[in-house]
This record gives sequence, C-alpha cells and structure tokens, in this order.
Amino acid sequence: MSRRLKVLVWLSSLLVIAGTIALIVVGIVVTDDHPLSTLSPVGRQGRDIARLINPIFIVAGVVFFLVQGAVLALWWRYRVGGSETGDGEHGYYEDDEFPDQTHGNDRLEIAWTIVPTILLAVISVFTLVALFALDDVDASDEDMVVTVIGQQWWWEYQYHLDGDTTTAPDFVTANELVIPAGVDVALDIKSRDVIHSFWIPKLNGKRDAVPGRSHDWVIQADNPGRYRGQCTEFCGLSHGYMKMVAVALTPSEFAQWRDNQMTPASAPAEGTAAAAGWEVFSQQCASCHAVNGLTSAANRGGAAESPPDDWDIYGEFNGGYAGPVITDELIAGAAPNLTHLMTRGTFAGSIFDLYLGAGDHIPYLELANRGTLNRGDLEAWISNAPERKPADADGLRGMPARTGLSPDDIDNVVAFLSTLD
Amino acid sequence: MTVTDRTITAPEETLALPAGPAVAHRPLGVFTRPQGSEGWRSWLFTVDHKRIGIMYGAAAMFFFLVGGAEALFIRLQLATPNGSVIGAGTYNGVFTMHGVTMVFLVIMPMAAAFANYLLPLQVGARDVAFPRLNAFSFWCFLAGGLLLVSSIFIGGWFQNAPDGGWFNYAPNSGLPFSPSKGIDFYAVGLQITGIASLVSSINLIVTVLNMRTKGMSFFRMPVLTWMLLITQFLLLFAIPVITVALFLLMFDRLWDANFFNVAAGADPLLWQHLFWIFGHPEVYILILPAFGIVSEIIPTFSRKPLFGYHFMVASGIAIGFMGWGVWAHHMFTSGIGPLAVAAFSVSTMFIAVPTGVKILNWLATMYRGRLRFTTPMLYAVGVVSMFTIGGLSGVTHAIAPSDTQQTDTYYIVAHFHYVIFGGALLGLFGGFYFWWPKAFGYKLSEAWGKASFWVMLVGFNFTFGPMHILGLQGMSRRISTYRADEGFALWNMVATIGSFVIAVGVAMFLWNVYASTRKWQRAGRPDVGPDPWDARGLEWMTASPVPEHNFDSEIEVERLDEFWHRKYGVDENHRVVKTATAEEVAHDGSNTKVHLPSPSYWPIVLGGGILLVGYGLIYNLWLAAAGLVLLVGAIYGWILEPADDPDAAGHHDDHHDDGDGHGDPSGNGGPDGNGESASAAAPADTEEAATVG
Amino acid sequence: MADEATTHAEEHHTSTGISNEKLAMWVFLGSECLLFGGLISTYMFNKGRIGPNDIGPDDVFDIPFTSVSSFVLLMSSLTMVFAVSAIARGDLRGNRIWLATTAALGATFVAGQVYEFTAFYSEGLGFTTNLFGSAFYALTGFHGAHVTIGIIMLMSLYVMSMRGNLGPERAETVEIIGLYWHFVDIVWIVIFTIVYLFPQ
Amino acid sequence: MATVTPESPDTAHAPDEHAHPSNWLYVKVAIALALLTAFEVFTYFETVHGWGDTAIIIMLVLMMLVKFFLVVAFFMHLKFDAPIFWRLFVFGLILAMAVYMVMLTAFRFW
Repeated sequence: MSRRLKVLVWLSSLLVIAGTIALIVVGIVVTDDHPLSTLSPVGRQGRDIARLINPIFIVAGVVFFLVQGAVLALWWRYRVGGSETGDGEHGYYEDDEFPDQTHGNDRLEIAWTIVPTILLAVISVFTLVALFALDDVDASDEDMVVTVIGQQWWWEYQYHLDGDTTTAPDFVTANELVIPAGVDVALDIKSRDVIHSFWIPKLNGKRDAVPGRSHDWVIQADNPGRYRGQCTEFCGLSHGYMKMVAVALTPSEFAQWRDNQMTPASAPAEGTAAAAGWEVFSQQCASCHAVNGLTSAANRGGAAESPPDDWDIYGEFNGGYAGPVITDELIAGAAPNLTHLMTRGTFAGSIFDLYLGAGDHIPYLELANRGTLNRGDLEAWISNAPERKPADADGLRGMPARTGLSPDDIDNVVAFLSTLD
Repeated sequence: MTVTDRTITAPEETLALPAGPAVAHRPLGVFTRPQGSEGWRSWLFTVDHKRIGIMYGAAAMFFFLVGGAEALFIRLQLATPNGSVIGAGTYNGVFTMHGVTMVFLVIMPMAAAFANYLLPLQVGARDVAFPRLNAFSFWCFLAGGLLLVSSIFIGGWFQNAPDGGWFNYAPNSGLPFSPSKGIDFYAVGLQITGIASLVSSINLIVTVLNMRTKGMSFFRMPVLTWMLLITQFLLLFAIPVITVALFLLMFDRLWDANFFNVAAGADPLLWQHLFWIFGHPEVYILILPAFGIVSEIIPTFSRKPLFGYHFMVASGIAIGFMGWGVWAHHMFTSGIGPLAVAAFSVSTMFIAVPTGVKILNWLATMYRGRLRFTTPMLYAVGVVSMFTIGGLSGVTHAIAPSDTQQTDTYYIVAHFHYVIFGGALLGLFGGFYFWWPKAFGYKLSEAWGKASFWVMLVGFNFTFGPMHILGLQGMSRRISTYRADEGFALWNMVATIGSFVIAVGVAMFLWNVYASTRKWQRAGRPDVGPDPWDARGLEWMTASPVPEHNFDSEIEVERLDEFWHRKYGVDENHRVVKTATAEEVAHDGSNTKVHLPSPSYWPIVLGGGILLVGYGLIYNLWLAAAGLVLLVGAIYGWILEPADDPDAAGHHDDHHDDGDGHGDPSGNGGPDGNGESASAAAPADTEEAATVG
Repeated sequence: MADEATTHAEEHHTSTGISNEKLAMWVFLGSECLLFGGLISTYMFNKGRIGPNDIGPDDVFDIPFTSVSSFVLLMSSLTMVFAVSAIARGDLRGNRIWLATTAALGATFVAGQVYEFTAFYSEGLGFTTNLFGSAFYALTGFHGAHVTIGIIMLMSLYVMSMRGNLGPERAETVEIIGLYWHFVDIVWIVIFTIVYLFPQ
Repeated sequence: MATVTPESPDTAHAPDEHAHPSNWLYVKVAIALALLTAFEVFTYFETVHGWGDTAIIIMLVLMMLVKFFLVVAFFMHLKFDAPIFWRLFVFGLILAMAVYMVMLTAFRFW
C-alpha cells in the first residue's frame, strides 16, 4: 500500500468514526426531549432563529472537520522521528534534511483573507434580515400587552388587556405566563431590583429585565402546551432558583382563564379550616402577598419586609424611571399575587410543582380541580422558605421563614390557599 | 558567519546599563542598597527581568491551583441535579473567584511571565526600560492577587468573597444587593492588579520601542514580541476603562454615590458598557501572547520559517484594532436597541477573519515541514486544533439572533473555555516546556510532558465539549443547581469527570517539574546548551540559564530569525546547510564585567504600601492612611535612591529606571552631546513605530 | 546610522533616539485619555438624569469664578513652559522661580476648586445628593487629584533645585513633569467647556 | 521626522532643543488661549441673544479643540518633537473619543 493510500484510509476511517460519534451525539441531543432545549423551537421567533443558525452550524461543522482533518493529515504526513532527548548528533532531528524554506505566499494569504470575509459578509446579510424581523415587536396582532417584571427571585406578570401599560393592569399573576397559542404576544420586560433575563428557550431568545428600563419583546407558541424557562442573567443569591413557565392555551381556553383571573377571591366560609387559615394569612403573609378582594394596601403599610425607602424603586421615579406604577391593591408589596394560586402548576419561582406528578397529563385549566396538591413542598415552603430556596440573610429579599407557625396553622393556611382557584 | 565577529567589540564599552561599583554600594540614609544575587532576599529585591518573569510564572501557577480548586468545586456542585456540595451562596463566591482568578491572576500574569522573561531577550536588550518599575509591577500584582484571594478566608469561608460574577453587573454589585465585603475586595483588588498591568505595559512598550538592539527593526522582531507588544497596547488603553468603572462602583459602595442607583435615575447599562469596553480587548490580552508562543514553537519543530510572517503580524494588529469595536456583543440581550446590535453583530463577525488567517498560516507552516512532535509542539498543535473550535462557536454567537438563545448558557462557557483554556492556557503550557531549558538550564521530562498533555487534552474535551450540548439544551450559566427533570444530568456528570481528568493532567505537570528538577539536582547540572531545540529567536543566542546580563555583547541583527541564519546557510543548490553550531554562535555568558542595575528595596515596599491602602479602603480608612504614608515614603525613597550627583552623568546605575522622570534623565543630558547619534537612525524606526500607534 | 559616535553615545543608544522616560510619559498620557474620557462621558451621560426639582448644574455653577480659576490654570501652563526653557538655557534661578510660580498657580486653582466644592455643598449639592452631584464631584475631583499630584512633583523639583540636584543636564526631567502638567491643563480645557459652558 | 534628523552633534538635547521656540511664541500662544477662553465665557452669557444650543455647542467644541491643540502643539512641543509621541498620544485620544462616542450613541444620548 502506498503511503498516500495509507493516509487516505487512515484519514477516512478517522473521519467516519468522528462523524459517527458526532451523529450519535447530535441524535441524542435533538431527539431527547429537553424542556429548555433551544434545538426544538415551537414558536415563530424561536424557529426563525433556528432557521438562521442551523445552516451556520453546518458551515461551522464543515470548517471544523476541514481544520481538524488538516491538522491530523499534516501530523501524519510530515512527522519525523528523532532523538527523544535531543542530545543525538543532530539534536532533535536524526538527519540534516531541511524542507523548503517557504516564507509565505502572498496570493494564498490574500485568498484566505478574502474568502472568509465574503463568507461572513453573506452570513451577516442573513443575520441582519433576521435580526430586524425579530425586533419588529409591533407584529403582535393582539391588543394585549403583558408587563413582565423580574425581581429576586420570581416573575410577576401584569396583564394589560387594552395594551395600555401606563394604566393599572387588569389582573396580575406570577411565575406562569399564560398566553393564547398561535398569536404573537407583546411583552414589556422590566425589573424591580437587579438585572434578570426572561427566557423561554422553546419560544424565543432571551431579553434582559433591567431596572429603570422597559424592553419590548414578543413571544409566540404554535401549539398549546407548557414551556419552561429560567432567569439567565445572574441576579444574586438564588439566581439558580428563579424559573418560570409559559403556558399556551387555545384562544377559547385563554378567554376562560382570563375571565377567571379577573374575579376577586371571596372570603372562606366562617368556621372552616380555610377561615382559620385566612386569619393566619392576613397576619403573617398579607403584608407582602396580595389576594384580590381580601387583602388591601393597608395590610402592607409599614411592614417589616418592605424594602427600605432608599432603594425602593417600586414607586415611579419622575426623572427618568419608567417602572410600574402602584395604583391599587392588585400589585403585591414584595411577593407574588396569590389570588388564583391554585390555577398555577408551579410555585416558589416555579422551582416546585404545585401538583404531584401532574406533568402535562391534566389540562391546565383543570389543575385546581383534578390535581393532587404537593402538600409536602408547599408546607415546607410556608414554614421555612429559605431552607428550600436560599434567601438573603437580612430578610429583605426572598420569602422569610415562618418557623413560628404551628403545624395546625400551616394546615389551615394550606386550606385557605386551596380555596384560591 | 562574520557577523558574530563584528558584534563582539570591547564589552565594557557596549553596556546598556552602566554602573560604577562605588555607586552601587553607596549608603542611602539609614539603608544600604541591597546587594548580591544569592539567597531568598535577592529575589525580594531583584530588578532582573528574568527573575521577575520567573516570579510572575510561579505566582500565576499558585493562583492557577487556587482557581483550579474552585473549578473542581463548581463541577462537584453541578455533577448531579439538586446538588448540595456547596450552597448557593458559596457557589456564587466560588464561580466568581474562579473567573476573576483565572483571568486576572493566572492567564494575564502567566503571559506577563513570558513577556518579562522573553521580550528583552528577543529584542536583544540588557533588561527592560525601567527595571525597578518592573519589580514594582510584580509586587503590585502580587498584592492585588493576595488581597483578592484572602477574601475567601477573611470573616469565614467564602463569607466575604466577591459573589457578583467576574462581570459584576450593577446594580447587583451595589451595597443593597451585595452587603458583604466581597464586591469591595473585587473593586479594590482589580484596581491594584490594574495598576500593575498598566505600569508593566508602559514599561514593556518603551522596552520594545526603545531598547531594540542594533538592526532589530520592527519587522525583524519575532512574532511573539509583536503579539506581546500588541497585548501591552491593549492593556495600556483598556485598563483605564475598567479603572473608571471600578472607581464608580467603589464610590457607590464606600461613599454612597449614585452612579448605579436606579432609584436616583441611573442606568445600569453604563457599567456593562464600561466593563465590556475593557472586557473585550481583555479577551485578546489573554489570547494574543499564546498566539505568539505558538508562532515560535511551530516553526522550530517544523524546521521551517513561519509562513506569512507579515500577515501574522498584520492579523495580530488587526485583531488588536478590531477588538475595540466589538464590545457590545456581550450585550445583545441587554436592550441596547436593534441598530447597535446590528452594528456590533457585523463587526464581531469580521474579527474572525484575522484569527482565521493565523490558523491557516500555522497549518501552512506545518505543510511540507519536518514535524517533530516534542511536548511544546504537541501543545502548540493542540492550540491550533482547540482554538479553532472556540473560534467557530464564537462565530455562531456573533450572529445576534442566535446569541439571544446562547448567551448566558453553557454554550458560552464552552466557547470561552475553548478559547482561554484550549487557546491561551495550552499555549502558555507549551511555552513553559519550550523555554524551561532556557530559564533553568535543564529540560522537563518529555515522557511526562507528553503524557500530561494527552491527559489534559482528553480531560479538557470531556469537560467543555459537553457544555456545548448543555448550553443548546438550555442550561443557564451561574445557576447553582438544576432540577432533575431538566435533563442536564448526563452531560454534567461527564463534564465533572472530565474536570478531574484535567486535574490529573495538571498534577502530572507539577510532578514533571518536581521530578525533572530532582533529577537535574541529583545528576548535577546537565548542560542543555544555549539552544536545545534548534530554535530561531535571539533568546537562544546566549547561555542557558540566561546569565544575569543576558548577552555578553550587543548583537547586530540583519534579518528576521537572525540566530537561525547564523547557524545555517544555503548551498548552491538552495539546500540548507549548517554553517555553525549553536555553541559557536551563541554567547557563553562569560562576560562578567557587565554592570547591571542594583537591586532595590523600594518596589516591594511600595507594593506593601498599596496592599495596606487596599485593605484600608475595605476595612478602615486609618489603615489606608498608614498605607498612603508608606506609599509616599517608598516613592521618595525610590526617587532619591540613585546616586544623585549631576556631575556624574553617565555613572548612574539605573538611569533607565525612573517612573516619573525624577531620576537621572539619562546621559542624554551629558555634556558631550551623546546619545543623539542614535536619532540619525530614527527615521526608519519611528516610521515603523507608526504602525504600532 | 551614525554609530561611529563616541562610546558614551553607545551606552545611551535607544532605538528611536528618544529617552525612555519621555517616551514612557507620552505612553502614559495616551492611556490617561481613556481614563478621563470615561469620566467625562460618565458625567455627560448622567448630568441630566435628575428630577425636575433636583439641584442641577444651573443652580450651582458660578461661571465668572470658574472662568477665573480656569484662566489661572491655563497661565500655569505658560509659566511651566518658561520653567522648561529656563533650565534648558541653564538658568537655574529662573527655573526655580517659574517652577514655584507654576506650583503656586496650580495651588490657586486647587484652592478655587475647594472653595467651589464647599460653596456647592452649602447650596445643597453633596456627593450623594443626586447623579449630577456624584458625577460632577467624581470628574472634577479626579482632575483636582491630578493637579495636586502635579503640584507635589513641581515642589519636589523645586526642592531638588534648591539642594543643587537639578542642573541643566536634568532639563528633560523638568520637561517630562511639564508634559504631565500640560496634560492636566488640557483635560481642564475640555472639562471647563463640557461641564461648565455647555448649555445645560 | 524631518524635525528630528538634521541636528548638529553639539546640541545636547537634540529632538526638542534645536527647534525650541522662543518665549515670545509661548506668550503669543498664551494670549490666544486667553482670548479664546474669554470668548468661550462670552458665549455662555450671550445665549440670550437667540443662538440655538446646537450652534453654541459647535462653537464651544471648536474653540475647545483649538485651545487643546494649541497647548499640545506648542506647550507640549508636539509640533517640534519626534512624531512617535504625536502618534501615541493621538492614538489614545482618538480611541477614547471613538469608543466613548459609540457608547453614548448606543445610549441614544445625542
């Protein structure tokens, strides 16, 4: 076998092996369902991004194989043996053979400057087209705008059905962003404290929530379903525990869900466990958590957990801050609005499932009726939240521990929460 | 080779740094100037660029172990879902310190080690332009590094470590959100290492511009010298920007200013812009020295000159320039607006072109070469191969829409580890093996070296390869844990195993250093000769280890790769023939009449003063005041140190060594119109200097 | 290359024919551009980010006063040039006089700045009051610190000269310190225009 | 470079000394600086006369630049000195202006 042929066989078998491994890995990556995967987009924007990047992955892959192949080929073809220690008669080399002392080739250099430049210029044209299309946030055909507010370490969603974000929202929810499937939904992303980033990988890329700024963003889901997300800008202690879910419903289901969200809660019947739970809740929890129709702004006045004034950026800043306006009791003091807690699938910044093993088996709107409540995590959370999700030692952020509550108290609070559907 | 003869003129007359013994031993106030070159004290007070280089390397290696241990903790915590090896708070401190340590205390000083050791040698100089300032740079860097690392232990394990990420975005870095002392350590520590880098960059720029030996025009300088010079320019202009940002942060935290106070109307994106205006050139500060090292190693072990020298230099300069116009690609999701995103997206893409030119030139150098895979060559080829991967993934997130999916995920972590570990660190390790015999006179074991390379390479790919997949599967960066049902468990476990394989590889390197040193000590010093690898640069043209005075006499350079051309000629058939052995060409270090700048107490005292000021700013301003007194005292001691006799022009021992012009303004002022003859040669040189500026 | 010069010249050979110290100072000044550029942009970016009722530039600036102190600093550059040319001529006494004058003018400027700061403070503009205050004091304070360091260096030169350690062969030392001093002056030229004179 | 090369061997301070301008030139420069400053201050008080802000800013910037380059060129000798100084300094200056102006543009500052 000639040396050239040997190299060819050696190289091609190597490429076959590498290619096979690559294919297997790609296979695992693509087919295995990952809830946060960017590789299987199910929304218009996510798909546009994938359509842009997938060919580039292929081009990059080709360049990868060419360069690595070249390295291996040069290695194989031009390596020479020699003294291991370099103290042979000819130093490291066993001979005095010298290759051509080529210093360069200007035409070659210019060629491999220009070719990649052209390649990249082509790529950049496609990039710019996609970029401006994605940024066209007025594409939404719904009036509704959802103000998404990040804070340590959960998300609040203020629904403005008429699209006017300067007025009070129609209703407020937390952690689970419910949208109608098939339509672009406009988001208005803000932050109350530090920088967060809103990201539902299957629907669209991420957009930072920067305090003092308001960022437009659009998401769309092709089909009804639940799509997970994770805060992706480091936001302090519990950054890793700041997750969220986007729930897409059919338009009619969405209307049903929306109407339910706009109903205030009613007081539990006298004498029930839930009524006792409400007592505890109104003393222990209502300073931060709002329940429309039950808690009031007065509950929150001067509460210890409110952030101190000097960094209180909840209020409107007249010199340039375009943050949310506190207009009425819909908006919580420092914690999620719990009016319809039981309609959500997750709690505590979406790190716990509210219903055991519910997954996608129970339709979203029937969770409250058919789901089995995840009592263990919920009770543990109520009595000692920082144990489950690290919170700042000074108690200004994150849910404080309520270890003083008796097991009965906690049962009653859970009973009360269970009425919030 | 007649050149050799011509350059060896009367040694005493060609000294770069004249000094009279009477001056060197002259008492100064209560202190006597330190003397001698033996014992540990001589290291503390040394101003020798080679010793300073070695100390940079040793300190960087120490910090590398610290940063590596932090990396292993990160990987242990993330090995399984819901990991609980270290809590979220400690985790945040660990990943922040890992980033800060590896960037500022490992890669940068390792590159500084090579810059200090090799730059003067490669341009044929006796020392750097300002030897005492050079010593100060090192001590100042060490002060900043120790201050940063001490934060891990002060006040409890990781209680006061910086925990805002190496990028430290406002307003999370503000007092309300980060009440521990951690961010103060970050701000103060990086200021101090910044001073060190800035001073060192000025020093090395002046060295390259001004201290080149006869005939060493800019386009006869080795590519490593070029890359280091570009790096120094990047440092020179980038460090002030982070200095501004850190000052603003410090004012906010210590004195309640409003720069990042959103409630007062501040825009936190200001920090991001300032940080990344510094931060992106910083990336090239990390990688360019490794590019230079690779460009030295590959030709040596290909038995060929570097392919396309001028294009290699030009692409390095292009990278240096373009590095200033791409910073906002770190901010594609920050909400800077579509036009800014578009502009930075396009500019970022084209920075791939000069980088690609480098890769192709290295391959072309190897093409038809006679490749000898010694350990340094393995590392260099490893860089070519691994950096390509990092470069390609870099292009994929230059594409802004795709970056909105990839940024802040493990895909980015994979990308920059392929660039910084696969590019910079492998290159620097290759440099260790390559120049080790030059610095110490003996070689590291090739067998252990090759073994540790392969272990490191395999571990590296198993650690960071899977992170591409994790990132595309949606795993965010900087999360201390993940849910079991998110599907990240498999590749995280692979990555964790890989990270321990890397640790084994590093341990093998350390064992190699230990064992090779022991072997050399037991056997007595085996003389590797001046030129163990049959290399090309001027640094090989003197004895190994390099004598304190570098070269016995001034070398006159007539072309690129001067040393190689003195060893080899071409016969009538254009075949390369050996015309002289390295030993014949190289200096043997026997010229003991060379006067060198005397050691000095003041650099280390000044470094100590800065350390005190640093702790003082964090804990107690009185301490800072004490540090300031020490600092000012050290500066005055420094200024008064040279024999201060205007009539003795030309007899000062360190006239090249003065930071702010207080010292002897060099013999330029001498009565006999000296020094100016050199300026007749200046036109050509300064013309070329324009390409630098 | 005129390398046939004296051996003494060989000793002080530099590749560019320029002394290391002077080159280092210019390299350093190039770097300082980025520092002050950052501070000035921070100021420009932040000065208007205050509430309508907050204390702002129009409420505190006293342009006639600042114009005079700017003029003083500008003239200190002139006296600095005189100091440099005096020592180059070998006029050590003249050098001392002009060094002292320059330091005195610089000190007048710093004193004016201190007065200005106290006046602003008494009018209600503290470092922590608002973003304008923080940015203004940070920028002008940084500049003031540079001037102060310059004054200390000038005074050190003066003392050296008094002790006979600053002869004509050290003209370049004075020139290098002069470069720093002029740089501080040109930074103030920019600050004075952008901070004080721009329509608010 | 032309200003550097043609020196006679007996000048001690070659690059800068031989072309040292006279003190009178410095005084003239200082007078120009003082006049420019006076005019700058004048624009501040004369804004009432109906010049637009933009016009004033442009004028002020122009005068600032003239002052800046007068000091750099004459007082700092850059006009007479080795061009490498000029290149190093102007590189830093232009880089600073470019980078920070791009930053402010990204903030839609103008």
